[in-house]
Amino acid sequence: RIGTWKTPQTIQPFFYDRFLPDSMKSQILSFTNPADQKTALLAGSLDMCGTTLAHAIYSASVDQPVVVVAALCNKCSALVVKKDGPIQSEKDLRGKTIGYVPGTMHEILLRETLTRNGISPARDVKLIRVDFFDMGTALARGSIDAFLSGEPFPTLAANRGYGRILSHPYYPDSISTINAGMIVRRNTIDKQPEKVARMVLAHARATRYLRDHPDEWLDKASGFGIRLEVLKAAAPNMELAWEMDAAFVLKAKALGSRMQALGIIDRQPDYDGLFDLSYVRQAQKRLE
Amino acid sequence: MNRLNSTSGRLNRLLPWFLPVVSFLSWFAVSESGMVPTYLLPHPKDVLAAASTYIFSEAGQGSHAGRFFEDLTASTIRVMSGFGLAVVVGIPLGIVSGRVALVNGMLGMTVNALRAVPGISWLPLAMVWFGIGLKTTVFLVALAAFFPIYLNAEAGARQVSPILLQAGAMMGVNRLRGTFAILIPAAMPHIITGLRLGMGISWAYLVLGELTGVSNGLGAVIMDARMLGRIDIIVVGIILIALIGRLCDLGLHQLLRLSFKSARRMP
Amino acid sequence: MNRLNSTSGRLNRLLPWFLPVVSFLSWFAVSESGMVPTYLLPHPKDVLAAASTYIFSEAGQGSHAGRFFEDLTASTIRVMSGFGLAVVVGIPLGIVSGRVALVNGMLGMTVNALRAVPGISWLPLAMVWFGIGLKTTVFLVALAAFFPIYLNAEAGARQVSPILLQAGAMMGVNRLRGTFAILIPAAMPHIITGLRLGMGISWAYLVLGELTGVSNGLGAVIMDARMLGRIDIIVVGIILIALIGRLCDLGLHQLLRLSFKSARRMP
Amino acid sequence: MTTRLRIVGTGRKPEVAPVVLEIQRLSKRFGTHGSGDAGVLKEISMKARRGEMICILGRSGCGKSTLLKILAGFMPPSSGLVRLNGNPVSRPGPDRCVVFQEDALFPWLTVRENIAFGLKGRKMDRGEQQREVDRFVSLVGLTDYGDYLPQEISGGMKQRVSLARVLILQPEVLLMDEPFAALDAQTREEMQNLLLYLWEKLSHTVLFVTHDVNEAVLLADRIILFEKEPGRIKKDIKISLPRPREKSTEGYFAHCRSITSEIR
Amino acid sequence: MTTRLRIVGTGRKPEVAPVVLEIQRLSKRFGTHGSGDAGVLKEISMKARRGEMICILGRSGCGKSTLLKILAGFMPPSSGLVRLNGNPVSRPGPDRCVVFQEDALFPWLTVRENIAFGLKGRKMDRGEQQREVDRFVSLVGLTDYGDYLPQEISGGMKQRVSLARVLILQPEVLLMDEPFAALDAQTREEMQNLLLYLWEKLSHTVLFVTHDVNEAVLLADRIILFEKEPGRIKKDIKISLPRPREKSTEGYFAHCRSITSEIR
Ligand SMILES: Nc1ncnc2c1ncn2[C@@H]1O[C@H](COP(=O)(O)OP(=O)(O)OP(=O)(O)O)[C@@H](O)[C@H]1O
Ligand SMILES: Nc1ncnc2c1ncn2[C@@H]1O[C@H](COP(=O)(O)OP(=O)(O)OP(=O)(O)O)[C@@H](O)[C@H]1O
Ligand SMILES: [Mg+2]
Ligand SMILES: [Mg+2]
Repeated sequence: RIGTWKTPQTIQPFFYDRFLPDSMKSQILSFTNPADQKTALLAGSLDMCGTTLAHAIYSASVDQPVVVVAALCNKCSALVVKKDGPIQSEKDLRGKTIGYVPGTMHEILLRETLTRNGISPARDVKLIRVDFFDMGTALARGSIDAFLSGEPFPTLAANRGYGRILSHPYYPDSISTINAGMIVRRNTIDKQPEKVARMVLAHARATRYLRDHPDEWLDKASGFGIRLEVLKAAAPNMELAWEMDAAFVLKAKALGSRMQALGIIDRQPDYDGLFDLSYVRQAQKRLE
Repeated sequence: MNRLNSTSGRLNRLLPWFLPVVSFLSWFAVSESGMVPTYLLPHPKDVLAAASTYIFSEAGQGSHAGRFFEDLTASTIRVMSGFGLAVVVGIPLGIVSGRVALVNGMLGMTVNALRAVPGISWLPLAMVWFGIGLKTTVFLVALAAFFPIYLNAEAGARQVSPILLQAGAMMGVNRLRGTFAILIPAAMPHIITGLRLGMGISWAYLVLGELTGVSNGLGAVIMDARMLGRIDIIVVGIILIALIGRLCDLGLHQLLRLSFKSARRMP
Repeated sequence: MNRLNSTSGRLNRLLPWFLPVVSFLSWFAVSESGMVPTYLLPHPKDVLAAASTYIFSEAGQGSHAGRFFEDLTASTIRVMSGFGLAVVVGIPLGIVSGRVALVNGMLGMTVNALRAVPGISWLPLAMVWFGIGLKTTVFLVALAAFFPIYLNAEAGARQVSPILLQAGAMMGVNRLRGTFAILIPAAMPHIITGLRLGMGISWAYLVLGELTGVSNGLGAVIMDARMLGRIDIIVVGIILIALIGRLCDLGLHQLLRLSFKSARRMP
Repeated sequence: MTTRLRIVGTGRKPEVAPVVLEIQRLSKRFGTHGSGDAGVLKEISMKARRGEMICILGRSGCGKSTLLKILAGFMPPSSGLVRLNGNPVSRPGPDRCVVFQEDALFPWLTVRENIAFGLKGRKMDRGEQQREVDRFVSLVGLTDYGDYLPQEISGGMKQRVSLARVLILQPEVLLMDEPFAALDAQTREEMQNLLLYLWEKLSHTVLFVTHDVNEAVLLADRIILFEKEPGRIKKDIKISLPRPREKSTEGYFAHCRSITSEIR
Repeated sequence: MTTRLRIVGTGRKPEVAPVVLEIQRLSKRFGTHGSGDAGVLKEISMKARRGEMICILGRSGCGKSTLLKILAGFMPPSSGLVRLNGNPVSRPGPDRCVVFQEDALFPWLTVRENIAFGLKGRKMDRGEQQREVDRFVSLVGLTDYGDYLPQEISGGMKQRVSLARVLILQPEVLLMDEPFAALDAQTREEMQNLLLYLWEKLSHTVLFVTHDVNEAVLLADRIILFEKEPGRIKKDIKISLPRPREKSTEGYFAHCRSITSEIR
């Protein structure tokens, strides 16, 4: 039993069945929120699920026994402004009203962007909390001037004609493009390491397959209800992933330190415990 | 101050459609005028198209195509289970609370406090208690429906004229029969109100129950549509759930009128 | 079948605390026993710590520190506005519907259909109509509270014994006074139930109202905590809203008893 | 608490007083339960002159209460017309007050508040209202019970409250449906005296339903006997005994006997 | 629909019948409204023997209904004790049935269903129940009204339904609170005869509250006069007229007159 979002960038679990040994069958459950998935995972209702790295770091910082065993996707964030609005660069955000969802990757990226452009998130802009799903409406109606959120909302806003993607807030020297990963319970690793290995392997294979067959990927994703043209436009900003390496962990550490600075976490988690790269390495060997 | 006679049955038959038709026409007019862009308020014909795809198309032809009947079945089962649970627990507890000060003293404060707690707060706890899936969904739906059913049953039982209970007691009616033959019929107007409110809120809370861990159902469709910003599907959902809700309301009312003389014979 | 006499006032005072205390103790016991890991069900002392941080710490010392009173004020204003709006619209409409078949014919079907529509479906439309901010919040809260208030007022007005209205009419009471001096007092038990349900659901829907466009408030805190999976904060939210809900319920009841003889003098 | 009123025999009103209430070929049929074509009331016609006291006698279920309700304007007749001072009656009004057979007190108001209810809308200062209420509370012998709620007083007391809250309004037409049925002999006599006293003073028109022939003969200018199935007027008997009437006179007994034999 | 029953004068029950109902120093005070130390009932003591018919007369508000409610077990006395066949009474039961002064019919049941209500729990096959109900519906003269709801029948009819639903249960003790107050003379006489007929047959003990002295003298073995404030027994009068009683005999008149003067 695997949990994930019904979004194009987190689609791999829907293909696991093709890549799992016959003895295993996957059942995919969809969620809208990483916390729900993690709770279900910890409560034993799921064997593996997706999560944002921010949420994984938060969970680990409060000693919850989750382990990231693979990456899920990278990139996927975008800063969107009103199409015909005056904002031409990040610097123009000063004094504007920006929508965000507290406690998410996107909040951290937004703050990073603002700070790098010399805008104080606390004083120079007005941040208001808007649910992901309401950002488009709020922007279209003029309630906010900009928002930073995940695909497909930015592309959707652009496609519908009221929004314009201003930039992608990736900074290679810090958080960069990391976004989400797959987690399992620690005791699953302890008790059923082969099962985890097989799931990671299936994940890796599914990811590779979808990378090689973007049409099939987007086709399946459009089955979630997003029009294909939007997906095609968004595809360059969505990177399916499975590999993790030391650089990945470093970026995660950068993310963790930003989170601590914001007061989202009180202390740094044990990154070595949180990220278990061994399954990715095993899978890499198998796939060569 | 008397209810008007239904002399003009024709008018009475049309009257209920007045508001829906007016709203639809103004919606249509606004959409046609182009005052509001369609991504904010979809055009009726788009909504109709989305609805017909959702309901009538072959499954698999698009995101939501043809899923309606499957969703409807799944959701109906969940709502009915939750509502049924709420009825089975809420009515007896409410009636006992209304008549026995001891029980009311014990339950009253707690129930009236929990009423105010947002349904969504229970979700993480429900997932821990029940896992994901049907049980959590049913729990959330039942919890929401419980409060109006309980509170109305309690108020109804409390209002019952003591002389009716006395009349029953002197005719040798025992507690059990007294409850079914006197207390419940006499509290029926309140109980009906509670059940109708509970039924409505069961459907309304379905979204919450299908937020997590289930892949079909009308609530899940609405949440998917919300996630994807498909306002047209959301409007389809509003209209469908309103229709279904109204049908359930009518059905419930008819069922009660069939089953209870007191529901039939009291205003 | 009679209500028990409150001979032992002491017992009656303690009774309401029985369930909360038992739940707390079993929660404590379960947590202490370590049967359920704290990340699924936080330990009472962690929740207490989170609560005290949220309520008493200096603002700015942590994500939620010291925000309570500001949140409480903001949320209370929103809930009261929404609830007030629902009362102002729901009670007159309900009473008129209960007495005038024409109005009931016109409103009944629509209202009873819309009751079933999930609150969250209105969010996109409300944002279009009202923008984000106070107005949308108040609209969602009012919408949720409207249904129980309306439906109970309607049922109450419908049940009023015609002989009381006739007695009023023959004493030369005009419609306006008849409404206030007879109809409302006679429908009071139903109206009170509706108001109490409405008040509870106003708080419960606050979460929805504060999902988007406002940055403070108890509902916002709960949604933040949910986003982060901070179950301890969610439990704090549950307990705080339960307490506040209970206080509002008591306050409402007292206010009604102070303002209406019929609320004071009928069971 | 006893209230004894002496009835001062004022001169009788002239026979030619104008017609106040006119009932023209009034019939009433209820929709439910095919009670046959007969209906409940059939072609009732009668007139009541200003200041007349009319008693209605008839068997249980013959439609007396129904007639009073139609006169009061609570329900429309199936056919026929009711005129008050020449104008058709369609709605209830304070010119025609009813003492109901059922309990129709407001359960959330005390005895005093129930009695004061109808005065509230009138132009009358508070002090005067209070005095008026006090007077009627004491006239019906409930001074000690002013603050009781209806559910805390006895059946007879309730009927006295119903009476007081209507008498205080001094309506032009009084419609009374067995108002004294639940009273003991002594209280009943006091209430009869109270009614007669106020009637002499205010000379309103009274339609009084009763089952007690003695009471009818004591009170009435005319006694109307109702027949059952369908309800209609069987006999209209003039009682021309002088007032104040004594229960021990031969004329009184003669009337009682003849009417009793009439309704057998 | 008229029901005329001939009363067959069976031999009178012996005076030494066992005591069924015993009231010992019973007092009742209501908490609310400091009605003084007097209370509503004060130190009532009396006995009723098996098959006795006792009428209670007393002024409005003297506590007659309150006494009946305590006997029925609807409310506890403030002090004192009620014994039925030697056992203290604390709860209502079908051995003591009440005909209420107020309307206490179930509004959601038809006349027939109301009358059948008490039989439902009994071991009796459906056909027999139906026949029993039919019999009592016709005894109270409501054959044509079996399917009416309480709000569709007249006040007098309601009281007859109340009577029938209790008589059908043939209780050991019958507590009747002004059961015939809303009936016309003829129906009232029929009901009195019905009551006497069933009483002769079943010889239950009857406590009968009435305001009508004639009725009391016609029915009672003993008449108990109540005093007011506080409610207590003023006089206990034995009526030893032979049965069946005729209203025209001298003995009957003498009793009526003496009691009437007693309660003045
Ligand atoms: N709402 C109703 N529906 C059907 N029938 C009704 C309704 N109200 C009254 N009736 C019928 O009308 C008839 C007359 O009733 P009404 O109350 O006028 O009698 P009444 O003369 O006042 O009798 P009583 O002396 O017993 O009070 C009865 O047969 C009754 O069944
Ligand atoms: N619930 C109550 N609270 C306070 N006082 C009460 C209550 N019930 C009855 N009383 C008082 O008890 C007294 C006796 O009432 P009860 O009904 O027994 O009189 P009654 O003899 O039946 O009179 P009636 O002939 O008018 O029916 C009255 O003064 C009444 O006010
Ligand atoms: Mg009548
Ligand atoms: Mg009484």
